[in-house]
Amino acid sequence: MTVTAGWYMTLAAVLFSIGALGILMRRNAVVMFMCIELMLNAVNLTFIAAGQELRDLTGQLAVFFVLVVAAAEVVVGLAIIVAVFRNRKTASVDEFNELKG
Amino acid sequence: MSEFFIRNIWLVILLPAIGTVVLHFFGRRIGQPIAGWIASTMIGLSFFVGLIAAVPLFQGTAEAHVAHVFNWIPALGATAELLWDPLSALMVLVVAGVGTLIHIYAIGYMHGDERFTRFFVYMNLFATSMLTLVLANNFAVLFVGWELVGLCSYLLISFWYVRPSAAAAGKKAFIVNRIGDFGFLIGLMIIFSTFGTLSYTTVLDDPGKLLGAGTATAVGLLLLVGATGKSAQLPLYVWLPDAMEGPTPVSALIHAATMVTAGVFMIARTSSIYALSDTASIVVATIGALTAFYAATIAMAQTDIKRVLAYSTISQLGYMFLGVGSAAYVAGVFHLMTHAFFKALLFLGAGAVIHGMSDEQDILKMGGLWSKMKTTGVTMAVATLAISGIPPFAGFWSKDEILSSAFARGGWWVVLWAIGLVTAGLTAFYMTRWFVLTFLGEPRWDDGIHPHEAPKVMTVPLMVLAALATVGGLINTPFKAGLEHFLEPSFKHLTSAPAGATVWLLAAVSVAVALVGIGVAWRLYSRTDRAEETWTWSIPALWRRMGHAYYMDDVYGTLLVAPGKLVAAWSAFVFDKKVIDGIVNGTGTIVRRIGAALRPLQSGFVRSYALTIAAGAVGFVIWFLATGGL
Amino acid sequence: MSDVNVSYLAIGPEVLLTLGAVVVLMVDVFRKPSPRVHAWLAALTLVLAGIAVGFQWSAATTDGPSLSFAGMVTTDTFGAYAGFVLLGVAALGLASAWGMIVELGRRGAEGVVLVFMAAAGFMVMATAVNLVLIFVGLEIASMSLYVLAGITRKTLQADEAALKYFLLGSFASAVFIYGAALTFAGSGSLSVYDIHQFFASYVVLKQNVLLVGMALLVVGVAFKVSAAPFHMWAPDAYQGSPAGIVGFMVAAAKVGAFAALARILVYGFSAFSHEWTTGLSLLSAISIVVGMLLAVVQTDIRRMLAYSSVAHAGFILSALTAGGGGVPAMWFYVAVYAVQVIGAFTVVAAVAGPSGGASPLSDYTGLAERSPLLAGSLAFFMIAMSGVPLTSGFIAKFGAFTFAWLAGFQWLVILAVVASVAGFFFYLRVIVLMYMHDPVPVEAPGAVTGGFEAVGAVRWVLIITVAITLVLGIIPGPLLDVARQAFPF
Amino acid sequence: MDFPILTVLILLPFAAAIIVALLPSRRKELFLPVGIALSFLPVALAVYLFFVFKTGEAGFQFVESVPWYAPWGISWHVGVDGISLLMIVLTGILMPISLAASTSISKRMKQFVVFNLILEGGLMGVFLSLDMFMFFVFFEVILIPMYFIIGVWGSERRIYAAVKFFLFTALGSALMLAGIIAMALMYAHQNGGIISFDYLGWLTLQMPLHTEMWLFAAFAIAFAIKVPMFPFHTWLPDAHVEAPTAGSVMLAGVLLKMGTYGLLRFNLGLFPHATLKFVPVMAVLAVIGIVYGAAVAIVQPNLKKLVAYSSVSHLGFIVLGIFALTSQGLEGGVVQMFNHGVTTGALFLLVGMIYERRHTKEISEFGGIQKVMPIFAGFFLFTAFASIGLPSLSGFVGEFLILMGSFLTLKWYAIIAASGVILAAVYLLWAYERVFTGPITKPENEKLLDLDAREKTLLVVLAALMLLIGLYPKIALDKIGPSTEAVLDRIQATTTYQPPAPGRLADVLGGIGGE
Repeated sequence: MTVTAGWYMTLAAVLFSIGALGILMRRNAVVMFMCIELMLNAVNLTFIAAGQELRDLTGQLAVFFVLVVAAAEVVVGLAIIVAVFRNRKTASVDEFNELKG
Repeated sequence: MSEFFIRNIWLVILLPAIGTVVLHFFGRRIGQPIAGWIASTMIGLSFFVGLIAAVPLFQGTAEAHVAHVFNWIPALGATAELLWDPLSALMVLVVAGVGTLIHIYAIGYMHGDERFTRFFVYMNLFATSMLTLVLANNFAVLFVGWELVGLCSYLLISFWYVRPSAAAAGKKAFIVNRIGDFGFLIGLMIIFSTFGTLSYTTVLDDPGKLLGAGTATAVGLLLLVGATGKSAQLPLYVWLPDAMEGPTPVSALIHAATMVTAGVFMIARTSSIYALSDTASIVVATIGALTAFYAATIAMAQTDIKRVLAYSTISQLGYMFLGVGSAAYVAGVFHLMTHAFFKALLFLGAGAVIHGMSDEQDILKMGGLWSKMKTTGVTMAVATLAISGIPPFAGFWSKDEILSSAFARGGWWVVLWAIGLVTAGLTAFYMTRWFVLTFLGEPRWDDGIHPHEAPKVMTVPLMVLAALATVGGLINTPFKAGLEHFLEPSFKHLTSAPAGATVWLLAAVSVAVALVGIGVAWRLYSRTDRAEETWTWSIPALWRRMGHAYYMDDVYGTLLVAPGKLVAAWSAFVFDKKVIDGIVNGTGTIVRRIGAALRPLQSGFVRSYALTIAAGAVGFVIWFLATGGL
Repeated sequence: MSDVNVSYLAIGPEVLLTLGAVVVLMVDVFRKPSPRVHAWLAALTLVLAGIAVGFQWSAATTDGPSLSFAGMVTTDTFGAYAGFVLLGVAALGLASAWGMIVELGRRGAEGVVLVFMAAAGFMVMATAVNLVLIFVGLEIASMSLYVLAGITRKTLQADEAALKYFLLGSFASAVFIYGAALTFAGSGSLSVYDIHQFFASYVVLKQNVLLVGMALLVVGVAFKVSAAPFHMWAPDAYQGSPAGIVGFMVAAAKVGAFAALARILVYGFSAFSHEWTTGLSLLSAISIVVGMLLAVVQTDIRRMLAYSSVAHAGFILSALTAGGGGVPAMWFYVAVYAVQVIGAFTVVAAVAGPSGGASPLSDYTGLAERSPLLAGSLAFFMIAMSGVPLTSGFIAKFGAFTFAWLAGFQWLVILAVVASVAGFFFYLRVIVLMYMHDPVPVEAPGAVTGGFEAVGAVRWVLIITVAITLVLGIIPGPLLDVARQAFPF
Repeated sequence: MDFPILTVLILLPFAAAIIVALLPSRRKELFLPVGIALSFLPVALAVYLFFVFKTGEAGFQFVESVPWYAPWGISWHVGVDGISLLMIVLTGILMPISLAASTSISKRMKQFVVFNLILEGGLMGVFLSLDMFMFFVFFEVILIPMYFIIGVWGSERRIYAAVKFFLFTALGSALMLAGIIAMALMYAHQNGGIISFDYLGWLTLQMPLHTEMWLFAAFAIAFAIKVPMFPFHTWLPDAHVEAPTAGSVMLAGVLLKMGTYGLLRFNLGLFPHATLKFVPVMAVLAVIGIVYGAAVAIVQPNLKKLVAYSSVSHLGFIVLGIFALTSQGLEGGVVQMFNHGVTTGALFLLVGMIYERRHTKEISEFGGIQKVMPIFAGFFLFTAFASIGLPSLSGFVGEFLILMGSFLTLKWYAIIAASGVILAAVYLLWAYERVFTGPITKPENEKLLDLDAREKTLLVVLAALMLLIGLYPKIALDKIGPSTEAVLDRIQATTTYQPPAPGRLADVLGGIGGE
């Protein structure tokens, strides 16, 4: 049997879901952030797979954008997390629930 | 001359109106007694205007004349129009004439009262309203007068407003009258919806054209409700006795001579409607007879010099209702006139006595005033004889005509005649009792009271009225039915007064009954001063009931007023506050509750937020797939 | 799409803003100037960008919309309108946040820069026709906002706000871009125009993929406009972030996100209009109800305004349920709401202190006595937001409801009008506190007393925002006409 | 078109408000006098309008129409007919009076005057608008100043009252807004997509009965809350009791009339078929209001609440007259709107005056004060009788017309309503008795001062009006009549309804009385 784009897309969907679930489950801000990265990479996989199937470079082109954005997000995100960690000496998001209601 | 006045008959109304306005604004500066004289002059003038204008009618040279003044409420055909016909002429003369005398009398009676001028403002306002009432040629105008006299009676009853009883009495009078007006209004609604106008000219000319018998009955009865209110008939009479709280001239003018007769006048005026419905007429007559008897019994046991007269007024008004109910309109109006004379006289006399006895009103504490107050005594004697129906005094002729025409009507009316006859006896009894206890026998008044005759300004009107009460009846006798002939044009459907022999028979009977009444009272009261007790001991229960007017006020209080207040209070403090406002405020609370219930969802935990977002996203995806694809 | 026709006009405003940001940074690094200089530089940048947008507008109106950069960016009235509003929002936002920027001292310049970058990002969202580019703009803007949220680094609340905003924001962005990917997979293209063409010219094979993609795109944007149930970050972020800048955060996000939403759905997915109009009507209804109900019970005015912004997102969405016809109403609403919300938060900032944290409603007791200008303008904004006539708020609501009704969503309109009555309840409560209660005596613990003198910038912001809100309430014509032109597709 | 008198009439008060707002804040003594002086301009204009108004013409006069925002079919469209004319005059007259009665306002006088003037402008707008959008705008705008007047200058529970007033009425108008939008789109649907809010244009709309009934309900609820009719009335007592005198006067005097005016102008005008269907409902509510309001008024311990509930009763009469659908009823309804404004306005003034002296409205706090305040007592009694409906005073003309008119079509309702005439006498005279007559019970009442010149002048004006309308109502009726007739004619033209012509009915009571 041949591995069609459909398989890749399914895999990507699975990865995306895993990332999403990770966000819902993990307590540590950094890990949650990694899950987001995972989701973004799932998106990349989708792009590539779709591009491959459509014989269209746009998909792979899009990946570059996403990667860049992801990189930028790392910068900002880690900065914020570090700043917060400095103030609170913890990265567990469950500690952050002053604002509610 | 009289032509001019007939055409501008509104002058009759205008003159006292001017008096009202002038005194209202400048009364304080004018001061007493001038203010009183101005008021008297004004109404006096309108009396003369009326007199002059009436001359052609007396001569029979003039037809009834309608004067349009201005268009008031076009949509209702409510024009300010006045009717000058024998009936209104007679009423004007009675009202303005007696009114003038009482005004003059009041100058003396109200002397020294701090609100002297205010009193005359009200008196003139009353004259204005009453004259409007009688001159109206339009139900709307009639209603204006009708309500305004009610207003004046309210103002004058509670004239001494510092006395809570006076204030309460005034309010009671107005409200009870309003209850009557409720019926009156509905009557007017039917009339309007039937005729499309309220003008007599259309409505009363030949109501049969549009008015079915059933409706005629309804109208008749509804107007009667109004009349019972204004003329203090059963069951709405309760306000009149309390109305005695007012100054005596008021009692004389408003609550004896004029205003209370408005009901009678109105029924007489609308005779053509009652002619369409025997039912209505019978009810009128019956109510009249019953009221006459009922009030007479109460009058027998009263000890307040004015209350006796008040109940006697109710009783006499009952006679008038019996008269107009028997379609003996002339008789009714005739009695209205004579009653105006002698009842006004009685009240003024009572006023003079109260005045002389320094505000003592209990007849048990009087007696022996004859020597002290000659003029008053004599005039009162005349009045007593007149009301008791002793010929040749005025009361005899009118009352007798009523009774005889009731008898002549036959059937049920005979019963009413019988009641009327008995009442005549009672009348004679309680009036004699009143007279004897007041003027004859040993003095029983408290020490420190020095009875004295009233000043001329008060006694002169007494004498004039006494004269009228003596000869006033002669204008309409079986020998020469002058009034009958005079009023002929105003009434279409009259019962023919009974013929020769019967008249005399009936007359003899009623005189006899009256004499019996006088005799009994005389025997009881002229002997001993302790007669009251001895007499009451014999049948105390009944006597007490009569003394308290059969506790009618309490009955009304418990049956109507108390429950009414209860309902009002419930709807105000339970239904309005709890139920309606409860719902209103409830919704607000509910909204806040839901909001508060939703708050915990916003828990502050990032992961729960993420969960919501994820769930929302999934839900959204499913929704789209459900609506669009698959 | 083979040729890359470069058009500097198309990206002019964004470029200018970025340049402005760079210049400000450089000047700050090398000259350590007073805030006044930053102010002048900022003003200059905004003016230049404004002029650029003006050129865009005139170009678009004269010779229609044009594509450039290989069909990734368009120059049309739609984008230009968004540009205008965003620049205005940036200007007002900066002015009202100026107190904060001054307080930041050395790092003040960063505030200016971040505002510019956010504005630029949202402008990209509005002008880009390529889903990936829209995503890029979205991210540029979002990241600037994340940082702005925590810029003061003072209060723990600010940290929390920043972190929450960041985590959830990037989560939503991931969802968005996944939607883009699926759309690409389904339609073979990332350009809104080509997607439109695709529906027009081909048989849709992968309907479900496209539907899912569209759904995820909508979710991603709905998050930015804080429509329920994707709103939960908003109250926390708006409450925790420095008061001075919140107005800008709310307003700018709404403009950019709604621009993207309208462009993607109304044009790109016009073929699915039945699905997404009903979908949006649901979203709108939920947002209105949730926003109103939760706003009623708030005790902190910033949370209250946050929830009210959720409700307003719902109202704006109700305009979009009418599809393309509703876009002018949406534009009008977005613009006037942006002005109102900035004005309101300006007052909040003045009361709480520019970089202050919480602002409990109790601080507003008797404000009318202490500072008539602040109380008056806040009261006016409350009235405007609650949609009373003779304010722009009423015209906006009226337009939105009219189009929703026209689109056959009567139930939504009735729900909305009833809900806006519930809205009166909490908007009026602020007025009650400010006008109908007497001021709290000074010695009362924790009570904010002492008169606030609205300092220069703040006063001007208030005067301008109030003026705009009032004038547009009486003479809505001009802006409505512009908004109608700003709908080229 | 020459001088745009109506537009000026609407804008004058707003201009006046701006002028007052621009007065220097430290010149506190200026605000009220200037405000009063400026508020005389609208009166003058309104009275002038009253006399130049062409009597006997049914249609709208002095019509001006300027597009406001054409694409949405909104326009500034104003006009006056016999129905709105009196409301304009009433608004104009009451404003300076209620301002002049507010000398005792202590705090924030400037805002107070400004809000009052805005209120006046809004009211003028409501009564003169012929464009439904414009109408709604003013209808809604009025809430704001009134909300502030009650909430800021009211007494103890003012906030509760103000919010209640606002939310209650806002809820009503929210539904009406939906209705208006629906109508406008319906118009567009029937007229080639051209949307329009023009009232006259809407008169041409054709719609299925059920739609018409829904829209009728949407409008009717809004107006019924304003009136207020029976189940929706509870905001009124609270608002009145808490509001300052000026607020109460304007509220009872004019704001309530927005409800009855709306019912007459829009419900009857736009939804004739639905009107016929709804007559029983409205009549029942009206009659309940009459009796219930009066009954509740009887037992009120608070003078202001008493007058407030009396308004519920009186407005019940007006609604009954309107939905009787007879020329007399409509005419009476309109003239009664004016009368009620005058009499109730006067009553609230009087209550305010005594409140300023004793700082209580509790009836039990008084007693026998006629002794010390005879003039005050005189005015109170006069006004009371005008409100009771004593012939020759204004109240009677309206009630009489209404009763006579409604009897033609709503026999039994009219009969029940007539009982309100009794109850009115009960509550007012009983209150008078308890407050004014008898000996003075409370020492603090012994040295009450009687009315001063200012207060007398205010009351004299109103009393004169009561007497004028009472004695010569034609001056108003002639102007009202044609317009109300037109409303009736339209219903007759569009439906099968035949207004009854009194006089041609052979036997209205049918079976009653037995034949």
